[in-house]
Amino acid sequence: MRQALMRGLGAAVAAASLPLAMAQTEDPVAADFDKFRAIMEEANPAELFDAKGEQLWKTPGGPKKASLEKCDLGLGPGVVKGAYAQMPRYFADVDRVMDAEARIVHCMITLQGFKYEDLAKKPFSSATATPDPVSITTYVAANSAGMKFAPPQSHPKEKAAYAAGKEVFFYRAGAFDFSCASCHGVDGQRIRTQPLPNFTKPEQAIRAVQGWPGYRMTGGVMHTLQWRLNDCYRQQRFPEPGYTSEMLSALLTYLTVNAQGQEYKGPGIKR
Amino acid sequence: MQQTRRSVIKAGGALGLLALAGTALLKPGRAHAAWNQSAFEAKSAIDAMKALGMGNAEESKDIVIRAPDIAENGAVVPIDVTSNIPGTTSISVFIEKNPFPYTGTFDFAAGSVPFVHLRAKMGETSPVRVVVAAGGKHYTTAKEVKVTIGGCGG
Amino acid sequence: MADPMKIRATVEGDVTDVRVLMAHPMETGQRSQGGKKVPLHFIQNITAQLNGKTVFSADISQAISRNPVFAFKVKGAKAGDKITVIWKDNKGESRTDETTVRGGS
Amino acid sequence: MKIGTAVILAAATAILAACAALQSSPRDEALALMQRDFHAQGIAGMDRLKEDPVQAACNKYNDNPPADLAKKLQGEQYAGVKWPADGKLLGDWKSGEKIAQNGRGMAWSDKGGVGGSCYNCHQIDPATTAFGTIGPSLSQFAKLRGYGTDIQRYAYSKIYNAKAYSICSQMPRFGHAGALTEQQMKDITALLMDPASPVNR
Repeated sequence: MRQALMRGLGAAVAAASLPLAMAQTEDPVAADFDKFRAIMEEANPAELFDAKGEQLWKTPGGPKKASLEKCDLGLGPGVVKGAYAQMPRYFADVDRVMDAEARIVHCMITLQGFKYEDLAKKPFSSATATPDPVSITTYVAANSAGMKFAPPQSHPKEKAAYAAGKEVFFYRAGAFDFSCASCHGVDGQRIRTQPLPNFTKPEQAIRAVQGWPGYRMTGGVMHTLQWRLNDCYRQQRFPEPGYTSEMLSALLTYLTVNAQGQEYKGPGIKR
Repeated sequence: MQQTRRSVIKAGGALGLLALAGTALLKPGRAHAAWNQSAFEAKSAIDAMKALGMGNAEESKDIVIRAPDIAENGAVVPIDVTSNIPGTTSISVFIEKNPFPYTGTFDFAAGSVPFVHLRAKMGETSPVRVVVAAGGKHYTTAKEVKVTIGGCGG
Repeated sequence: MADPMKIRATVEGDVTDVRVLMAHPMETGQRSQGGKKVPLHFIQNITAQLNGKTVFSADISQAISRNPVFAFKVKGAKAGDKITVIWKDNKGESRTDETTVRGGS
Repeated sequence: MKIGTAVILAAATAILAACAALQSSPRDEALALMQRDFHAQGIAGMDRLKEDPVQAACNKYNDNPPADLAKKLQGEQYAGVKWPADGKLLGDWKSGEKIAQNGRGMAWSDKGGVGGSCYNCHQIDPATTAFGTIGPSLSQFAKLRGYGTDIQRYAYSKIYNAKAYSICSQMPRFGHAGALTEQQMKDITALLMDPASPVNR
């Protein structure tokens, strides 16, 4: 029964290339997943990391014993509200485009005296430890909940980042000849049981950035988009991308600009 | 302290239960006795229910379990339980196929709403059994939750 | 020391909806890390009080998910009342946090 | 995808016109960023970023290279298929099912090739319900196409190198890339071709 439905769904999607949202309501299993995920988001453990991140933002720390309250996330020093939804953006002080976590790490280095090498050594959450930039990014992201994604595209470097990010997205290489588009460039496909949104289409591109940072049920850990892209490249059979690198900021610029104008719901729950 | 406590738990038996009973006395207003080690260590739901004195629970349609038919991820399965049985004092949850099925008992003050939302780990597809205590009697129902591997292996 | 809980208590009419998030690893004793079994470490008892009087309590096992979430309903609370939640784990650690009941939207 | 790239090319041309030769193309910029910002990890070396002739053609022409180029490259890819020395193409379908289900291999977290990831994209044994839809369903594979040696050779060589048949196929080249051993490819071929395999029942 379920199989027949799924096969029917596959055929329908292939034939008409329906938008994913519509395809999902036709799949009772996916609809059930969505329903219970919504229930779980009403009390999301991500809030614990948001609270921790707020404390880390406001409390003096690092070798320089400074807080991050002078950190400029693009809307002026210390302005957190709405900043996440308006990144990646160009920052004149570093003359490059930065995504939220890249900027937070930059502030931890310049304001608090941390070393990039130390922060990049183990940048992702494990069962036993959540790196500070992850909690801080969750806090910053939570302060854009309910706002529309509006990453600026006025500076030439912001436009260049979008264009380069698009090239990166479609670049096929590696042991399996994959690009990001191999999984995320076509409508209505699944990898195993997971629906694959088409990030090249505005109405689906939101799914690249929605729900991140996310509390991942697997392992019960908090992850940001930096982790998500890192793990994509692992599964793409590529070498490893540098943590908070300009290349990832460019890719995030491409993905976020594609989702422009759509509402960010704040930190989410992921599988 | 930690080491002592853990070895007490490992040792189990009368001494362990005594020690646990001791800590329970420190908690004001607990509706029932100490953390029931023999129930929590039981390998089957029925043994756990017996250890809790719920072995003779009768089937009831007045208990509502809301849980997914298929869990997206067995590590976090959301379960809502509502009891419509008057005078409900506690709700107990058993995940029958887990290595230790007894998952917990939730006690309610007199006159409160007998509802609880929890999230549990499920190792495999299993009935989720609920036992409600009301007016000195026990009532039960169950709902099956499927747990699949899913996802890509990469 | 354990991180603070997040507690939300919202009153609508006579019923207060309480949601609690707890930061705890809830180790089952079955997981391995670096070739070694991580020892059993989980919350065993939860108590919730309304203005100091116990209204909800629970005994739980290691089968409750990591970073536990519970929701329950309390009767007779008004906006401004105090909800306190206490957890204790099998290593003897505990944590107490409180919040103020807020009016519904 | 094609229209998007046309736009990008147009934009790139416009930028070039505006800024003379000072501005590099988005592709050059992307390549420079990737070269600088990726690093080798485990078995995944920086050599993986370098396009081979097939990847280069697919990247350059957005997965739709001119017919003569596609034909030439496909011929080269087919010529590179290494056939089993013993002439046997069918292994054990039961082992093939396990390999097909295993989605690991060739990532920096792996030690080398492991599984075939087949179910990530294809329906195969109808009893295995967790399957992807990126590739076509392969259930009834031989029942529909026949059990003869020609179809066996097609199945084996398609697994070995999908680009021998469709130059910009999204399917990895498992034999060519060293992701599966000869025996593993025989076992998967058996999963598709063996009359006793659940695929053909």
